[in-house]
Order: sequence, then structure tokens, then C-alpha cells
Amino acid sequence: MPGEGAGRGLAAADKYYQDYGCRARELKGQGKRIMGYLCALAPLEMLTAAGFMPFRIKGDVNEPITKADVEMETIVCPFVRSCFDMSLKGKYEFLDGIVIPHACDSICRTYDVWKYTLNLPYFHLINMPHASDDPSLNFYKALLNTFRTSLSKFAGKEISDQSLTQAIQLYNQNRAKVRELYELRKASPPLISGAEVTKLLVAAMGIPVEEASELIGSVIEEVKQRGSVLAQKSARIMVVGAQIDNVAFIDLIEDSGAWMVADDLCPGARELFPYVDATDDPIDGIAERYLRKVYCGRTCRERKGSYQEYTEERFGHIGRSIREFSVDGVVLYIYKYCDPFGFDVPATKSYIESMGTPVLYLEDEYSMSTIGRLRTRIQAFLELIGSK
Amino acid sequence: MTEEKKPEKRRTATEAASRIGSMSKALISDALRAKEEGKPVAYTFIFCGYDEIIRAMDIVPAWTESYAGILGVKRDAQRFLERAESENLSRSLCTYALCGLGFDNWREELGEMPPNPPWGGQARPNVMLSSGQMICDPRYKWYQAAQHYMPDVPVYVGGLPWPPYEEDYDYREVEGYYVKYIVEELRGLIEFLERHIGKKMDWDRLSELVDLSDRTWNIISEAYDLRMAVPCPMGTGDAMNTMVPMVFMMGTQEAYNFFKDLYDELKYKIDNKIGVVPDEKYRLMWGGGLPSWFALGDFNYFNSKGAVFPVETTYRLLEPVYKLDLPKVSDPLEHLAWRWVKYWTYRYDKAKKRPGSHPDIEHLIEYIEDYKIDGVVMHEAFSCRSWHPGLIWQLNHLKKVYGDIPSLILESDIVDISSYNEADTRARIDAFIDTLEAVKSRGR
Amino acid sequence: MGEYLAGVDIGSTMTKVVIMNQAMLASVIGPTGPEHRKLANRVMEEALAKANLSFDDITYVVATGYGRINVPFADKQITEISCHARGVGYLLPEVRTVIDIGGQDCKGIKLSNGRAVDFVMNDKCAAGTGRFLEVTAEGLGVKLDDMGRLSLTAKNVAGISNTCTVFAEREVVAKLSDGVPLPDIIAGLHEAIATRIYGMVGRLKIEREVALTGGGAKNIGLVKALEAKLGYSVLVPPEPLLTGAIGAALLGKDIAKQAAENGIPLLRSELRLQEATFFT
Amino acid sequence: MVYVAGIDIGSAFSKAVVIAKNEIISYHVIPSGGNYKLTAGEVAGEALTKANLSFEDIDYTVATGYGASNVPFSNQVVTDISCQSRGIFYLFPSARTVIDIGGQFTKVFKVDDRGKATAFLLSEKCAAGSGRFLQVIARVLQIDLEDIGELSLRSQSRVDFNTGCAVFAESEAISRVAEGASKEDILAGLHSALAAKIQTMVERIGIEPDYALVGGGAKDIGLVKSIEERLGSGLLVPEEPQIVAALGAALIAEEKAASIEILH
Repeated sequence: MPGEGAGRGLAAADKYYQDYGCRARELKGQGKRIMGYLCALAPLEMLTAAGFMPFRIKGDVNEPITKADVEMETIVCPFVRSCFDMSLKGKYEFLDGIVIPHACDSICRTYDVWKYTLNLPYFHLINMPHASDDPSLNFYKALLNTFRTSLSKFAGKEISDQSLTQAIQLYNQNRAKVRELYELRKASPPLISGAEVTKLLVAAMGIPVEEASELIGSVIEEVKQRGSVLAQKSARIMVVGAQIDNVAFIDLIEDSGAWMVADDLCPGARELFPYVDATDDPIDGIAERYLRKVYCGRTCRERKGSYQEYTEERFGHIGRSIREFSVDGVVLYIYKYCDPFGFDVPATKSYIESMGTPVLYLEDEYSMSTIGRLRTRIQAFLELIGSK
Repeated sequence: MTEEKKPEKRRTATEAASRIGSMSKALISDALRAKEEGKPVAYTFIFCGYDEIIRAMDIVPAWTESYAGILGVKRDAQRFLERAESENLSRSLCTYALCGLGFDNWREELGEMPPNPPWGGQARPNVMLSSGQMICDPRYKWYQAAQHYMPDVPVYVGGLPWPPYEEDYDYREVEGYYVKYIVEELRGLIEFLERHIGKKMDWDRLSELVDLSDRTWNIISEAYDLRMAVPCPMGTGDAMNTMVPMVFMMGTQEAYNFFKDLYDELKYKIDNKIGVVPDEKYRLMWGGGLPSWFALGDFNYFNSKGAVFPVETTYRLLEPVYKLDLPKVSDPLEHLAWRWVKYWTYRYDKAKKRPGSHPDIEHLIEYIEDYKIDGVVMHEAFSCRSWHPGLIWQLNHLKKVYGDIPSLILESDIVDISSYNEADTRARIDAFIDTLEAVKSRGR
Repeated sequence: MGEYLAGVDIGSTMTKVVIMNQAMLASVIGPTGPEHRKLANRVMEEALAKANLSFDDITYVVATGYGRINVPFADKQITEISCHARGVGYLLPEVRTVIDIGGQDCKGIKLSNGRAVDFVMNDKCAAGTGRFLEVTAEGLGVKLDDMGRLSLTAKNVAGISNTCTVFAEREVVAKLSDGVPLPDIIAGLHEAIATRIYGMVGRLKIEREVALTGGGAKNIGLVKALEAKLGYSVLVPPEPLLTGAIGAALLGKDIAKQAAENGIPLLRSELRLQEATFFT
Repeated sequence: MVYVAGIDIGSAFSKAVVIAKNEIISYHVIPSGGNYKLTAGEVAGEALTKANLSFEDIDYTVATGYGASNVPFSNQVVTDISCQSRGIFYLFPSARTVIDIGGQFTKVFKVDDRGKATAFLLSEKCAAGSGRFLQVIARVLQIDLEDIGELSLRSQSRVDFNTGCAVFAESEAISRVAEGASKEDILAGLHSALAAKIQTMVERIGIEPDYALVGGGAKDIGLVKSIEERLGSGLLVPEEPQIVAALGAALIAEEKAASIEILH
């Protein structure tokens, strides 16, 4: 039954965050099959409908990358390298397989390294297109159906439209919960800290979706009950970037006298806000969502009209968050070797600045070793906002 | 940064390769002249799959990777890389793209070419033809970023993927919808061009050019296969020149003729036992990675040690068309799509035959055997995540499924010379030659 | 009136203290060692002695720089970005862009009426910082202070390809052994570091006037190399090492003034000056 | 009596070895300094003096190392990988994997049962994790390079050291000290960071005992211990780990001299 084993509230979130994977390990013990995945573009509805518990593979900023360097070049995105390193070090021994969407070069171009180095019974690359016009959408649907066939063969059970529709409902409920959670950040001071939110969202990546929804729900209750306990701080910060699955960087911001109140991140608003529409063929709704509703730099939106309209189309969601969450400054936090987000920096930065919101662009390496070095930048940025 | 001393004029083994300098210069000036004459110019990428279409519509391609590479060869890339860095573009990104964006940003700011641009500079495009295919992310991010400096220039993004190699299904089960998708994207490209260039596609001409490029694929394969000969008549150093007509002039008669000449020249060299090096000691394969354009002289250094490169996997993204068993189709776009998919899946069946193997590994094994290879050299260019992730794995896996073979991975970049040190690189080459000798002498 | 402000700037290689009222009364510069706290106290005492003041005469103390958290007696910590901005704005009001070349980092700061409005910073890699020159000077067996002067006599600048400081060191030693004249090599080093700095600070869209501060500003060869990149000459404050500490003192003054105006008491650190080391 | 010499001009230290009849007669080590030519003459001269010999007594000289081309009096230049293999084979015939921790590069290579290198790997194009790491730290902590090893073994709780840049190892160390970390713990942290990188290289080239450790880094007992821990195996360490390449050069020189003799 849903929620079984999942504790409640911030304490449970913290437990699942600290001991990431413990719930998956537990369920594996009870005979549940666990399917690992990399990146927010893996169609979770499909995994769930096939009877797997989807498990998001994460890295660890505290763990120096060693084993990965034996098989993988260091010119690959450090986040991907860390994920691979953790997998090689047996952190996710409970996985029955890994599903990898063609997100970016660092993921797609290392697919064979993952597949042939980790001995797992199942691997599948979803060769998602970078273009998003109608032919691309139809192609993507075909890919999803290939995946559907392949996965049901491995699951030994057919993936029915009905089970997909149920899964879609589960995830949409989860997404609604996340939106509700973000409402708590709009107050000033926010009712929940950025670090608390990130811990919760990371915890949610490692447990079944029903439990995740319940966990988020219980945190919402708890936070509403405790009321406004957070101190007033000098600035409300939004973090924009690829993937942040640890709180080290967010603690840095919040220890420097600001709150992180909004994001365009994975896990975060970019990945968790968009719903799947109910469609006759559930694949249509799923395809539409992952290709067109998740605003990731790896997906090339069609340019219709002027460049300005195009920029609005690409970054408008960031602008809306800045207004809705009354953001004072944006930290643009990009990893080294990240092609999809790295090339967007000039356009993203000038779009946000055109709204009169200051931007701090940081290039980082997914390692605790750099956190100390970022402190002065963050503090100076806050002083700069304060003196405005 | 002060540029390194200009490299010594590199010696080419073939007469054909020595013609390349002027040919690539012509490509740059063609685009510049086209601008003056008001002809349409398109930014685009090598192996974009658009060649025949662009040529058939008399659009002059400006190969942005090519120009960045030329800046590399001329050791004049740093100022453009710095320009890009000043634009908040990370130095860890594709340095071809950084050079190009640095150049665009500079040209757009001045309203004219940046100060003394090599070979007259990169012409401002009328359209930019991105590619959402699988080769690399910069192929759709680069021109998207370039719009930041040229907001008025329309961009087309077409997808040209190919089926990944998987055990859980056969590529034949999916190739149908891959081809269908590619055809739609190529048709989309033509509509886009007709709309923005205001010129209709001449379909008969397109068919002719597709047929011409088929024949060019064949003649290139036949010419390159001649390099199996001992002594080897042409090395990878030269192939890094002869790639120019292969990737920048596909679908032109000139390219076909060039490789016909190369074929004849290699035949002559073989008949007269003329090798790249007089006393051929080691036959090496360039098994992966783009070259450091500013350090092609290193190939001569290998030669000076009695080592030749009869074959490379880089810039040989083609096979004889008659080997690809393409279905007979009348639509030239459909033919292009099939050729693309069948090329990328060419070694899939072969891979399934050898336990635990993989098409990339089969590719290496095939060349090792056909070209009697003693060792594999690769280059890990830090800024490119297209060809360079997976090299270590390929070597490890090759040794696992096939057997041990001496290997060397050089580390530098395609155009960023600050990652290169000649003394250290050549020290590595010397050490590698020693290991080759040690392994060879065991065999004897 | 006798309002005395102190600014303490603990950089990665140098520690600076200034005491001001209307003007600067005393300043001390000393090398930063491992024992920041001990050092901060010592240098502060020295400055007080120079100004014939006791610690109790000081109205407010602001600490800045990479070791700012290790100044127990400071009333407030402010980043070197804000302090340099304030300091340069005070010393050279016409300046719009500050380039600070420290021992282990390099900053670019954009100014608008005496305040930082944007900045960039490098401390990921030693290339482009003072350490680059220190290390290579060692390799060349040249005193750091002589580097600038020597480079000016270069005939043709040697290309230094390695950006990694450590490898650059071995590269220059090799060049030296190959008989490349010392001045040419040093000029090459300045060229290399100026290039790194220009590329990074360029992100700010450099505007005139440009001021150069930090240890790097004392290196005439580096100054010339940067001016060549910029295409115009830069301003260098009389004591380029002190701008951070001066800015810190001035920001302290602003804080004191603000408090006085709002009639609220000035919040001060509990800790007074005493011999504290990291061992205790 | 046929005397031959091997000269190794490294980026940090230069070494000379004189041998006769396959036996070491004398050797000498000095810092390389700013002029390799002078250094070469000096280090060779010192070694000869120790052996009461003069340049005239030397039949054949092989030079190796980063500055090998600057040895005016050498008869031949041989790569340091071949010299090290030869030297290691002389000292430890059973060694199959050799780890060389030099001034700026770390090198791992395989030696076969004939003393020939059959594969090698060099550390990346950044001094992170090179021996330079330790030199820098020794200065910061105001201790002698020689004492680093002993000190680190007394570490109670290791500081996790994970800087990207060898030069910044310095500032990181400074701040750790400022935070109150002990010298011992900082050194232990450095050693484990370095050992981790080395383990990765060994695994990349393919695990094959016995392992030998040479180069300046081998003098650091703390580093040796922490590498042994990671590899889960003992390391063969020469008494004079710095002269292995020079020794190998000398041994190669002796073979040359012999073959020339035969010709005459």
C-alpha cells in the first residue's frame, strides 16, 4: 500500500536525503524491481507502468571521483562522471537496469561506457531528438513505443494504455504537490528554506512516486503548522542551472544571508512543474511533455517570429518565476563541460538582466572542494544586491 | 597570448594533399565573393547531411568548423577564444564554436571583418543550418548562440539521428521510422531554404548530385583502401588534408575528380614502392579523436621514427555505397536518408557475431587486420564531447574482446594551443615508439 | 573629531592594515603566514603603535580579504570586492573598472559612483594570478621584484604555451636552457598572464578609466602588457596593495555614520585585541 | 676496466650514475636549476670525482630525462621510460608495474621480463596530483620535504584534500592550518589525494604485481604507505629511488660500449 515505509515530514526527507537509496534497497529486498535512470528526461510514467520503481542516479560532491576515471575521460561533465563513479563503487547495487535518455553529449556519448562497464541485465538509450518540430515529436513517439516494447519484454508484462494512464495520474498528482510546496516559498521570509526543499526533492528521486507525493504532502503540513519560523534575510535568490542534487551550494547561499526561494533546476521547477495532458493515446501526452514542456537547453525550440520572441519562448518561464517569487538576484550555476547550458549563458544572462535583475554567473565542478572558493563570490553578490 | 612560433611548413607525402591549402582557401573566398555578388551564404557543419541540397540550390556553404580549424592551423585562434570568453562562454566548451562565436561577435560589433582575419575572414551568413543529429550538441547550440549576435539571421534545426546499437532489438525494426523522420527533416530544410532564399529546388539536379556523391563515396573508399599497401603510400597526416574535399565539397565534380587523381597517384606510388617513410617500421592507426590542427607536424615526427598511419577512423564517415545494401528508391531525399542510416548501422550485424563486441570495436578490429596495424594512437581533445568520450573504454574493450595492442592517447585540443606542449607531446611519442619496439621484438 | 576607523585586509599572500580618520594615519603591510589570527593581532598592534593609538580609540574595524573570518577583533567582515570598489572609488573617483591582481586570485570589478555593480573573479587556476609569476620567477632564479624591470628589455617576446603554472615553470626553465634570453622569457610570462586576465575581466565589458591594484600593479612589465591589451594606459594608486584595507576602513566609516544618523548604537564585536593563535 | 655513465636531467633534479661491469661505482644528485648544460657537467663531474675518475675514463654516456638534449658530452639520448625500465629490471627483476612520481608528472608503466616498457600512462595536463603538490606544501608548513612522510604517519584525523590545482594546494593548506588542522593531518590528506590518482592510473593500465615505486615521491614514506593501502599490496622501493633512470641509462650505455668493443 502506498506510503508504506515512508516516514513523514522534514525528518523523513532528511533521512532519505542522507541515506540516498535506502528505500530502494529495502523495496528490492521485498522483491520490487528497481530501474535506474539518468536525467529528468527519462519517461518515468513508462517505468512505473511497467511495474518498476524508477530510481534517479545521483552523484556525490563529497566523494572524489576515482573509479570513473579508469573508464571515462575527465572531459565529460563532472556531474555525469560522479554519477558513474557512484555506480561503479556499488552505491546502487540494487538496480535491475538503467534507462538513459539522449539528453546531452556527456550522457549520450558515454552510453556505451555505462552499458559495457556496469554489468546490469537491462540498458536502453532513448534517442530523443534535439529538434522539437512536429516530425521530431512523431519520431519521439515512435522511440517511446520501441522503448515500450523493449521494456515490457524485460518486465515480462505488457504495458497497457490503462497502466500508463494510471501512472500519468500518479505523476501529475506528484507535480501538483510540488507546485503546492513552491507556494510556501512565496512568503517573505519564505516558510521553507531552499536547503529543505532541495533535500525533499532529492529524497523524492529515490522513493516510489506515491510515497514521494505523500512525503511532500506531509512536509507541506508540517511547514504550515510550524508557521513563519525562518529569519528575515537580505535577499531572495533564484538558482538557474542544470542539476543540483546536494545542498552544499544552497547552504552556501543561505549561510551568506539570503534565501533561495526559486529555481530553474533538476530536480526542481523545470522538471517537476510540467504536467502530462490526458490524451487518447497516452504516449502522445507523454511525448508532448518531455519534448516540449520541459525547458531544458538540450531541446531546441522552434523559432517563430523575432529573436526577442524566441528568447521569451526559451527563457520566459525564468522571468515568470522571478516575478512570482519576487526574486532579487539570480545565480546562474553551470558545470564545466556543459554544452546545453554553457552555450546559453550569454542569452540567459542578458535576458534576466533585461528584467533589471542582477545575475551572478558561476562555473563550477560538482565537488565540495570548490565550495569554499565560491563563498566570496556569493557574499560579494549579496553585498552588491544590498547596496542597490 | 603570444602565438607559438608558426609551425614549420608540413611535408605532405602525396601531391594531392599538397593541393589542399589552395582548395580550402578557395572555399573561404567563395563565400566572401558570394556575399559581394549577393548570392546566398549558409553557415553549416560537416557531415550535416545537407551537402547535396545546399549545392543543388546554389547556396554557398560557409563551413564554420573549417574556419575555426584554419585559425587553429595558423595558430591565430587565441584572440577569438578570448573574445568568446569575454562573452561568458566557458573555455571548456567546443573551441570550434568558441572561435566562431568570438569571430561573429567581433564582426557584428565592428560591422566589418575583425583586424587582419586569416584568408579574408568568415562571411556573414544569410541563413544558419544547424543540425539536431547525434554527432554533437554544439551542432544545435552554436548557431542558437550565434543568433545572440545575428538576431536577424534565420536558423534551421533538422534532426538526423541514427539507431543506437542495442542488444534488446534489431536496428531493422526501427530504421523505417528513422528514415521517415530524416526525410521529413530534409524536406523541411528545403522548404526553409526556398522560403528564405527565394529559390525553388531543382529536383533533377538534386538527383544528379546525390548520384555524384554516391560515386564520390565509392572512389574515396577505393582510394583510401589502397593505403593498405606496404610500404604505405599515404598517411593520416595527409588524410587530415584530403578530408577537405571529402567533407566540404561533397556533391561537387571537383571533389570526385580530386579523389580520382588521388587514386591514380596512390596506384603509381604502390607500383613504384614509394612509401611515406623509406624504412617502414611501425604501422599505426589513428583510432579516434580529431587532430590538433596547430600540431599536424607531429605526424611528420612519427614518420621520422619510422612510423606511418595507413588508416584513421576520423574523417572517414563513409563506406562504398554498394556495400550498404540500400533499397532502390526514386526520391533523392529518401536515398540520402537510407544512406545515412545504413552507413551508421554498417557494422551492427558484424558486432553481434563477436561475443561482447560493439560496432566501434569492430571498426577498429577491421582496420587493425586489413591495414596490418601495430599500434593505436588516439587524441583526447578536451573541448569536444563528440568523438572524445569513450576512447579509453574503446581501448579497454578492444583489448578485452580482441587482444592486447600498444596504444597511446594524446591529450590536447583541436584549436586551443594553450593545452599543447610540443616537448611533452614528443616525449610521449618517443616513449610510445619504445613500447612498440619492445612489443614487436617479443613477437619476433 | 577623533573618529578612528581600521581596515584589515588578509590576503592569501599579504596582510594589510590601515587606520584612518579624515585621512590615512598609519598603514602596515606584512606577509600572510599560516597563523592568520596571530598575525592579524600583531599587524594591528603595529599599526596602532604607528598611529599612537590604543585599540580602544578605534571606532570600528572592518576585516576583508581571503582571511577575513580570521580577524577575531573585527566588528564586521566585508568581501574584498566591495572594499576594493570603495577604496578605489575614494582614491581615483574617475575609475570605472578595477583589475586587482592578487597573490592567488584575480578580480575585475565594475564601478558606478564608487560602488561595485558587477565583478568577475578567478581562483580556480593559478594561471592569471600573481602566483604564476612567483612560481616561474623561482624557476628562473629571478627575484619577483626584478621581473617587471627585466621584461622591459625584451627583444622578441617568447611564447609561453602552458597555462598551468607548474608546467609553465618547467617550460620557461627549458627555454632558458635552450638559450632564450631571460628578458624575452619574462616578457612572455607577462604576456601570458595579461592575456588570461584580459580574457576574464573582458566579461565585464571594460570601461575607462581602468585602475590596477594588488601586487600585480607593482610589476611594471605586467602593467605594460595589460596596457598593450587594453590599448590605453591604466591608473595605479600610490600604494596598490592598500586599496582593499582603505576601502574596508571607509565602509566602516559609512556604517558608523549610518548608525549615528539612525541614532542606533553601533554593533561591535565582543572580542578585543589579544594574543590569539589558532592553537588556542 | 670499461666505465660508462648515465645522466638524467629531470625538471626538478639531475642525476648521474657511473658503472663498470654492471656494478654501480658512484652516483650524484643535484637540483636541475636554470641551466641544464651547466647542471649536466656539474652532476657528472661530481659523480666522477666520487669515483676518482675523469671524463676521459668514460667510454660511453647515455643521457635521458626532460633536459637530455642539453647534455653536450652524451653519446646517445634514450627516453626516460626505457632507462627507468632497464634500471628497475636491474634492481627488481620481478617488478611488472612501475609508478614514477616525479617533480611534475606522475607516470605509470609496465615492464616485461626483459626489462622493456610495454605500456605507459602519464598524469594529465595539469599539475594536480603531481609530486609538485608536496614540494609546495612542505614550504607552506615550513618543514623539510624529507620530514613529510614521517609527519603524515602521525596523523590522527586526515584532512580531506581535493584541490584542483597543485599551486592552490598551498592556499588550501594555509586555510586548513588557519582552521586549526594539524600539519600531520593535512599531509595525510595530501597523500591520500595523490594515492587515489595513482590508483586510478594503475587500474587504467591494468593491475599486475609486483609494483615498484621510483622518483622523488618514493622517498616519502607516508605516500608509500598510502599507495600500498590503496593497491592492497606492498611496493618495491629502491634505496635511491631518484637515480633509477640514470642507472638504467648507464646500463644501456654499458651494452652500447660492449657492442662497440665487439665491432673493433
